[in-house]
Amino acid sequence: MYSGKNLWFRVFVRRFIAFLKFFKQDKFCMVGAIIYLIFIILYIFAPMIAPYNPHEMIKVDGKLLFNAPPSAEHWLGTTNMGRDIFSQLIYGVRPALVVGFSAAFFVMVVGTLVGLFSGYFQGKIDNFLMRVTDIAFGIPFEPFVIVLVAFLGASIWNIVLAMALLLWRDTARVIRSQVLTVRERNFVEAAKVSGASHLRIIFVQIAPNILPLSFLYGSLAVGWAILTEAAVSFLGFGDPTIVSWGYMLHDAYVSQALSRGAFHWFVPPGILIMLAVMAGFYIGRGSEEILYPRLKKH
Amino acid sequence: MALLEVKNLEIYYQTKRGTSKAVDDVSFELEQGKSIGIVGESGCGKSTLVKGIIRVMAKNGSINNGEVLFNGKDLTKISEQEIRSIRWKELSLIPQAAMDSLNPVYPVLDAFVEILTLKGNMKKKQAVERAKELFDMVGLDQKRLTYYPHEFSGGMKQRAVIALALALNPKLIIADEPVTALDVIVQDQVLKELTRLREQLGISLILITHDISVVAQTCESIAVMYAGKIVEKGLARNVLKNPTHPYTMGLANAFPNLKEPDKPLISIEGSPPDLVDPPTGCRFAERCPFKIAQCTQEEPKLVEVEVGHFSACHRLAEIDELREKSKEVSTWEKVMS
Amino acid sequence: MGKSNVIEVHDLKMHFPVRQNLFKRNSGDSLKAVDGVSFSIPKGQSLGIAGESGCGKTTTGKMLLQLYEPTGGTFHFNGEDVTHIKSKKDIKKFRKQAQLMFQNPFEALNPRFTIFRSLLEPLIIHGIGTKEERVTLVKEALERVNLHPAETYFEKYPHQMSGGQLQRVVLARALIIDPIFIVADEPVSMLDVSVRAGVLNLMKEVTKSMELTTVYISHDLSLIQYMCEQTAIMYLGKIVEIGNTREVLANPQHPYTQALISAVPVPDPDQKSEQVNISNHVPSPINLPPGCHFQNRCPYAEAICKQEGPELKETTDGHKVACHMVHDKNNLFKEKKIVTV
Amino acid sequence: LGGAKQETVTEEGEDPVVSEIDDPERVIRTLEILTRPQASSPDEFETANLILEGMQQLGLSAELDVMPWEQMSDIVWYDRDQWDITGWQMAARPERLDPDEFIYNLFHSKNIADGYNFVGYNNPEYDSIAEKQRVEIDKETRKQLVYEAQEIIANDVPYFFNVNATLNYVYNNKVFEESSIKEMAGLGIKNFWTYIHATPKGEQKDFILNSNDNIQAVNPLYISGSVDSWVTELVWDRLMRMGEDGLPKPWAAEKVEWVTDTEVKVTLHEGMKWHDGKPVTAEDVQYSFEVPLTDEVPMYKPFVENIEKIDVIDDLTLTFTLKAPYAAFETASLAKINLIPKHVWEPIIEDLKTKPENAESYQEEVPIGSGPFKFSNWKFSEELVLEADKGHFAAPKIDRWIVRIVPNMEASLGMIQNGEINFLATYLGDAQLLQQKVNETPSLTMVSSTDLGFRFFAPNLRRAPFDDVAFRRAIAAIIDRDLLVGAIWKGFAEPSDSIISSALDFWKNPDLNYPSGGVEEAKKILAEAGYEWDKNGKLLYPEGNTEQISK
Amino acid sequence: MIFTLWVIATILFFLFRLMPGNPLAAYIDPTFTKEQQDILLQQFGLDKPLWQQYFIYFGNLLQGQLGDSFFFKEPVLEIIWRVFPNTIYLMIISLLVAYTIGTLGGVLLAWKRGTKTETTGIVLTLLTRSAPQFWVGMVVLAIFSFHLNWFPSAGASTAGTVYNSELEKLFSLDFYHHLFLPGLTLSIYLLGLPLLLMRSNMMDVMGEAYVDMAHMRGLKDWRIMLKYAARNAALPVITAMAVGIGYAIGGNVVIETVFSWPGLGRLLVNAVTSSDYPLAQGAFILIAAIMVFMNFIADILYSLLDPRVVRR
Ligand SMILES: Nc1ncnc2c1ncn2[C@@H]1O[C@H](COP(=O)(O)OP(=O)(O)OP(=O)(O)O)[C@@H](O)[C@H]1O
Ligand SMILES: Nc1ncnc2c1ncn2[C@@H]1O[C@H](COP(=O)(O)OP(=O)(O)OP(=O)(O)O)[C@@H](O)[C@H]1O
Ligand SMILES: NC(=[NH2+])NCCC[C@H](N)C(=O)O
Ligand SMILES: [Mg+2]
Ligand SMILES: [Mg+2]
Repeated sequence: MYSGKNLWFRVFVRRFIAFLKFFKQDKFCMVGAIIYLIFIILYIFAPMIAPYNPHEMIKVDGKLLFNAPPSAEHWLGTTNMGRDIFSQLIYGVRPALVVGFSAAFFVMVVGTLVGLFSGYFQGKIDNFLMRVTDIAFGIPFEPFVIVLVAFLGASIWNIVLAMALLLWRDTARVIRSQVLTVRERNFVEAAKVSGASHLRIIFVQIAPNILPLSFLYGSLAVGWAILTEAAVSFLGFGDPTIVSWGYMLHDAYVSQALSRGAFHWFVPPGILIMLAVMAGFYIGRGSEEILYPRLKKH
Repeated sequence: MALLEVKNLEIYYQTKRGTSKAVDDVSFELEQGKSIGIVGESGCGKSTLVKGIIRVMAKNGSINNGEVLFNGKDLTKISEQEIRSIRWKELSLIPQAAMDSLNPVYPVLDAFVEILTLKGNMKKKQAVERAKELFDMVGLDQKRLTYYPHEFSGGMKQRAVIALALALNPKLIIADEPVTALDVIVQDQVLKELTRLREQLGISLILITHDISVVAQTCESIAVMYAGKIVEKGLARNVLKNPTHPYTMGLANAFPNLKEPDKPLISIEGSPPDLVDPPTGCRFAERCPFKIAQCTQEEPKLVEVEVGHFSACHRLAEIDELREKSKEVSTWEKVMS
Repeated sequence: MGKSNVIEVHDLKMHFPVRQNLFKRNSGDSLKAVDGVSFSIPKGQSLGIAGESGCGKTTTGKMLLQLYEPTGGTFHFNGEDVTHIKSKKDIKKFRKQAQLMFQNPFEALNPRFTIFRSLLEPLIIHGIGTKEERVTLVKEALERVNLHPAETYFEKYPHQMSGGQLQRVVLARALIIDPIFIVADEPVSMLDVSVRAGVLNLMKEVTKSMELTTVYISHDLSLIQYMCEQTAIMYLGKIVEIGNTREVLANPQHPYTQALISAVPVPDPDQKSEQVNISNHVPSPINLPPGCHFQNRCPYAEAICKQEGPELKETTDGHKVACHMVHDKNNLFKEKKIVTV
Repeated sequence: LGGAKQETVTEEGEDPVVSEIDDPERVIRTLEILTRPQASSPDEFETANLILEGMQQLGLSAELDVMPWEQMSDIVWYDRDQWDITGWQMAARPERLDPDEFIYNLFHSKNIADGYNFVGYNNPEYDSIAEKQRVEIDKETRKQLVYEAQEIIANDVPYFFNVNATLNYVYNNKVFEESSIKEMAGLGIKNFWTYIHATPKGEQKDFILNSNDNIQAVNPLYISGSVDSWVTELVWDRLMRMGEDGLPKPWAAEKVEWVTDTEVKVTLHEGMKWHDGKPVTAEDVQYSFEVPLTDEVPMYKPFVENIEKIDVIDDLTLTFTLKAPYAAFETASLAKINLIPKHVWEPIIEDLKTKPENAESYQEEVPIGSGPFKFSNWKFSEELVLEADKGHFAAPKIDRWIVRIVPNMEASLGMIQNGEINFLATYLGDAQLLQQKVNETPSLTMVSSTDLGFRFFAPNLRRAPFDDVAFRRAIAAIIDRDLLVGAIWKGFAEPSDSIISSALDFWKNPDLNYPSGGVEEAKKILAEAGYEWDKNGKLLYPEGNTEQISK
Repeated sequence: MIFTLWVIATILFFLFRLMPGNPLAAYIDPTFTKEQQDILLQQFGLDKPLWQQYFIYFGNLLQGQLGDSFFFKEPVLEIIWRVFPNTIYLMIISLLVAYTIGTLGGVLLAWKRGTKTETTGIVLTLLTRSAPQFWVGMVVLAIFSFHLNWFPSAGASTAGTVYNSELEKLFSLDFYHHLFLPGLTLSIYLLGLPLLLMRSNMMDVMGEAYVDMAHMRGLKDWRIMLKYAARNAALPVITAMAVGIGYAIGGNVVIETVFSWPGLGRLLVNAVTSSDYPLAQGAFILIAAIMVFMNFIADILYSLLDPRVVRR
């Protein structure tokens, strides 16, 4: 009944089912996951869904079709330069997810590693890493992004870079405090007594226990990244060649969509940003209880 | 009339899996100035029972049925306001986690002043005096009143909480595992202190513990709980010397006794049943070496086996015989396989 | 140093540097968690360590498992000096021979691992067996601790099992790599009384059949009495009394041991214990004053107790006590009961 | 990022020219178009997009290089051979009412190395015309020269002209008399004369306008941002001022007489006082014109370099002797130099001589001038307040002149509507929208005037393919200036074909042969000049030419 | 704290000097003449090797010299100082408002746990956390200023107001009239953290033994809520305030631009856009100093309020 191979396979299947259950477990979480899922579908099928190229200035009878109100042809109307807003919105999901997920990935990886190491190795390594974290906490994030983007050029990758350089800090702190409690659990000692090396203990024993937490922080970072991109775009440091939601809002803003009452232009990107960010929060079980679980110092 | 009379009390918790009958048809009574120990395995409903008595269960818990007559008043029926005024004034509780039951950001004195001014109608000055008196009573240094809880050791905190419980001269103190986390020497002292004060002040006591030795040393009566029900109750001496329920017998076997070095320890294999979906019949049947067909079909009622000594077992008729058998290791080994 | 002693420690010490909280500077003070303990355990025998909370039982156990590096003294394991082993190879070799059982079975297993995975870990670490053999080994280990049929437990997670079962799994994990030495730190204190005996009996049986050397840590003297041949009573980092269990418990010499024993409740309403009335003020283990550590609580303390720490000396065969009074006054107070302070 | 990136847009109906040729050597490299981001200059950015589109239709590969203004000007000015095309604009300034500044500075070969001729236009014929018009005192003769210069430019196409925008300003007609708001040709109603004449109708006697830029400095010896110049203009008098008609007229000078071609006699107004109460003297005036010759006032040096000497005749009279005749002397010098009090500045300048800094970095605590407004209060990043000097010979009617710093354009628009400001002096947004809002608000009046400045894209003539007139003409042709006016400027602009704005009808040459005609015409021009297309439709250099610049 | 600042300043030094492009470009305004550039090079020691520059930089920093702004041609510190108070007012007042309301709101949500109110509350709060601030700012501006005309749309005072001192400004109604909208926007943004944190802390604390005990003592519910639960739950919120400062500063950058608030954040953005490196660097250092300082204060505050933290 239990041949070795069979067993390994079953372990894998169980893992996967557990993963799915994690999402089903909570309504908030489900909503978040569904939002992401929709976005991912939009990401993949954007060219098929969007009726126009987001950059195209649409001309009708040789005349630019600018500031068109919503219509059957242009669901959300056109921009002041005759671009199809709905298409921009659909394409905007791409940079959003790219920035969101890549930033989240780095934030998660760096934060988790720092947290794991400083939590596990007390003493010098911990002191050092925590000092580094303190320093990261002393650097104001938005100004840092702005300066970095100003130096390195307006590209979404530089926003990702800035996040990777700084925003691992809360993740690291939280993961560390979690590791501090996990490492006190007896099974860690058991692993040690069994002769497991430090790295094995960290990655095999402890990591699975804090992974949900870093996953959670990752999902929050997705939101931060999208918001940051939007804010940076708004301040005029955005990547002008990429139609992101932030860019759209910025475009709408400088084109005075607000004064013009062009809510079909000004509102949808904002809502999508909110949805994307909320989805992150929702996946984080819709609350910040895990976001800042006791910033208690250890 | 007894000071406290619990009649057919049922307390249910609503959980995701269904209704958990944590306390099911429990009755006992306690005379003024007497003490009763409630013992049982973890999760058998001891804490729920006493929380139910003063109606401070978790939000998902509710009293489903039964009466709690305290001084003739049914605590399950009176208004929230009324019971609030009874709490601590007439009936106080030392909770299971007494260690953590003081607000960590205020000095210990604050808890005394609060309760004494709010419920005892004292002026602040009087309250401080009374607090000092209480500290003396439980053998704590008065100076420590101004310390924060974390500056107390475990035993000291326990004493402080006992002092707090005595603050308004209650008629009844309920102590939920007051000594479990303490070292033996301290445990011994705290228990003796409690007994002394109780006798001195004529207070009744309900003591919850899973250690029958503690009951043996502290209480006159005992009630043995299993899976939400009382399976045996009576005077401690009677019950412990002459257990009439297989579960009580098992417990006695499982306890090491320093005075009997050669006594073998015997465990009761298995674990208590799920309270959401308890088995029909006797709840202990599954783990009982003496079970017969009837046990899994019919629920045994508490029967008085001698004066004031009740037991809920279908085989009470042959109980003496079973008691002898129960002392053998082999008896208990068969059960689970 | 008899060859047959698996454990031999001499004057073993563990001093922790004291941290000050807010500004995290070392003050130079140290916390003497274990301050010179010596004992030896012959192969297949067991030693019980008892004492009140914080007296250094766990710390001692951890040193015996190389989880702490002692700050003083020597530690011989199976005849080899392992006080300060450093090389990875030596440590691994040691780890294969010494194992641990914990107080809290709910924490002793990684909650994210199945039972199978937990038991597999030590095999992977020590590279024991092929994948197929490992399955068999795990199965055998589970059966050895009476978990039948083993397969039903393979894919369970710890939270799906009862404490008693978990503690058996923990034991199985300790045994799976065939150690010769086990430290059991309060292995049953979290378990319900009704199932404690099962675990204890199992341990007793297994250690006997495998000829394991064990250290059993507990503050419950009656359990130590049940489990161990030898008993050591610790107080504030020192062993105050050690010897054959029956002898120590039936005939305690040190005032602290006497107090301890008389405080243990018995499940018999007719045998009420006497009032133990020693002060319950345990001094802080940081910066202990010179002299006997028990001196401030001891009803018999005299001038000498404040100046000089008593040494652990033999009174009767194999029964050692660290008390000036016992030695100097020649059991002067032996018949007296401890009554007042 | 796939589809979200800029993609080549080929319009249906336009067949790309394709041939059999396959000669990678001759393929024109990817041309970079520098432009400011949409945020700071939506029109430039969108125009760049349109040009890009046109170039791509021509078979060129091109891309936008978006960067902030500072970075862009850095490249254009200091790496003069490192760029291909850049968006640019010439702003309206009073002194530009005279054509000299544009004609001479922008294209004279003397300015190629480090002057204003950043495109590198070099034409000896043009140079001589540009020099001649400078010294020609006779207006009609000079006009012909200016016409000729414009013709050359229209043919040689050193700039790709876009539009002369309209300058759109709005004021609150409930606060100010309509007749007191003065419009200047090429500058609109936001001008000195409006500030002087604006007459309050009621209680509100403050003239409150907005600026989106911060005020850098209030310093008569430093040419800084444009908002700053609004302030300096008001605090410091000048001998002459550009009048409402666009011609210089005496101001602090009561009379300006040309004694000879190179000698000018100036008589000051009587009774002028500095804001600290001291009288304004001829010596102060002399000092004001001499100080830029020291190294401490580098920016004003060019405006006085042509002065040989200044003689003080008496307290109110002085004569200027020029090194050579100079047609624009009144505009470029007399109407340019701020009159400063010698007693204030002499010690400061002496002190600065010992320091690395110069007068540009000196900020007076309370700036002292003699102008119609006195400095009152400056809340950094928020507002600057000037107070009318009621004793001035041209005392303003308003009490205070307040400029509010409002970087948020939408907010500026909101503020003029709800009365927080009563003069909208900076509005970078959509003029059509502004018009609409003004129409909805009875209290507002909008005045649009054609800008004397112009918008354009500048090619780098130092680099192939822009060294070729034909290529430049082709690119010029693809820029549909009418589309720009319609789509980007929403009608609030005029197509431009010259450095001289139609706002200056005296100087503007109306008959210029500037290329147009769209992509078709451009293809024709290129084909005629020998350009060809390869099998992929990529534009190739004419036979024998290859791409010299590798990226 | 000093150490952290030192490291941040060092990072900044290298960030501004080792970035791609001409390292000197960061310090020299290209419109200067050659000699002027040389003089400046010397003045900042940019002709010296990097390590010497580093010491000069720190020497200057310690004397409070952050160089002269390219744009304003004035000492950076002097410029920063003019807008610094405005930023602090906006930040502190918004923080106080957000943390007061957030804390109380958190108590309320915890109190209402399991009800619709709670779910709605959480969703609303998350909405405030997810909305881009500038977007919220613009909408708030459009509604309350352009449309309703209740509040002014820009600046920190009515045109032409003269304050003789900061204090006078702080006590003037006009100032708060102007502060209201930016403060509101920033507060909305900051509100989420303390609110949700407080809520979850409350839930934790309400499970603590001492809260149970308080119930057993028959104390009134509100008393238990405030004195037992809230008082303890609020402690981590204090620590979170340090994080809140970080958010606030981020918020300031954007909100000051939207509301034309004369503050440090806007100054920084302007400085960066106009390549005014000394000013950008100065503003950055000051902002970082605020953050580090506030972190420190939060630590101290925490240890003052929590008796369990040992003080010596
Ligand atoms: N709030 C609750 N919701 C649902 N079930 C609960 C709740 N509190 C307790 N229970 C369940 O009710 C049963 C009785 O719990 P209770 O705390 O009364 O046991 P106990 O006898 O006091 O145990 P212990 O000795 O561990 O204190 C247990 O099965 C427990 O899991
Ligand atoms: N890693 C450590 N660093 C500093 N002090 C420690 C450390 N581990 C234990 N101690 C201290 O050493 C002393 C002995 O602790 P130990 O855990 O050995 O006691 P114990 O006898 O096992 O107590 P318990 O019965 O409560 O388990 C205690 O005062 C404890 O606070
Ligand atoms: N204001 C923001 N948008 N901040 C986003 C960053 C959030 C991050 N937790 C921090 O360090 O502050
Ligand atoms: Mg309980
Ligand atoms: Mg221990």
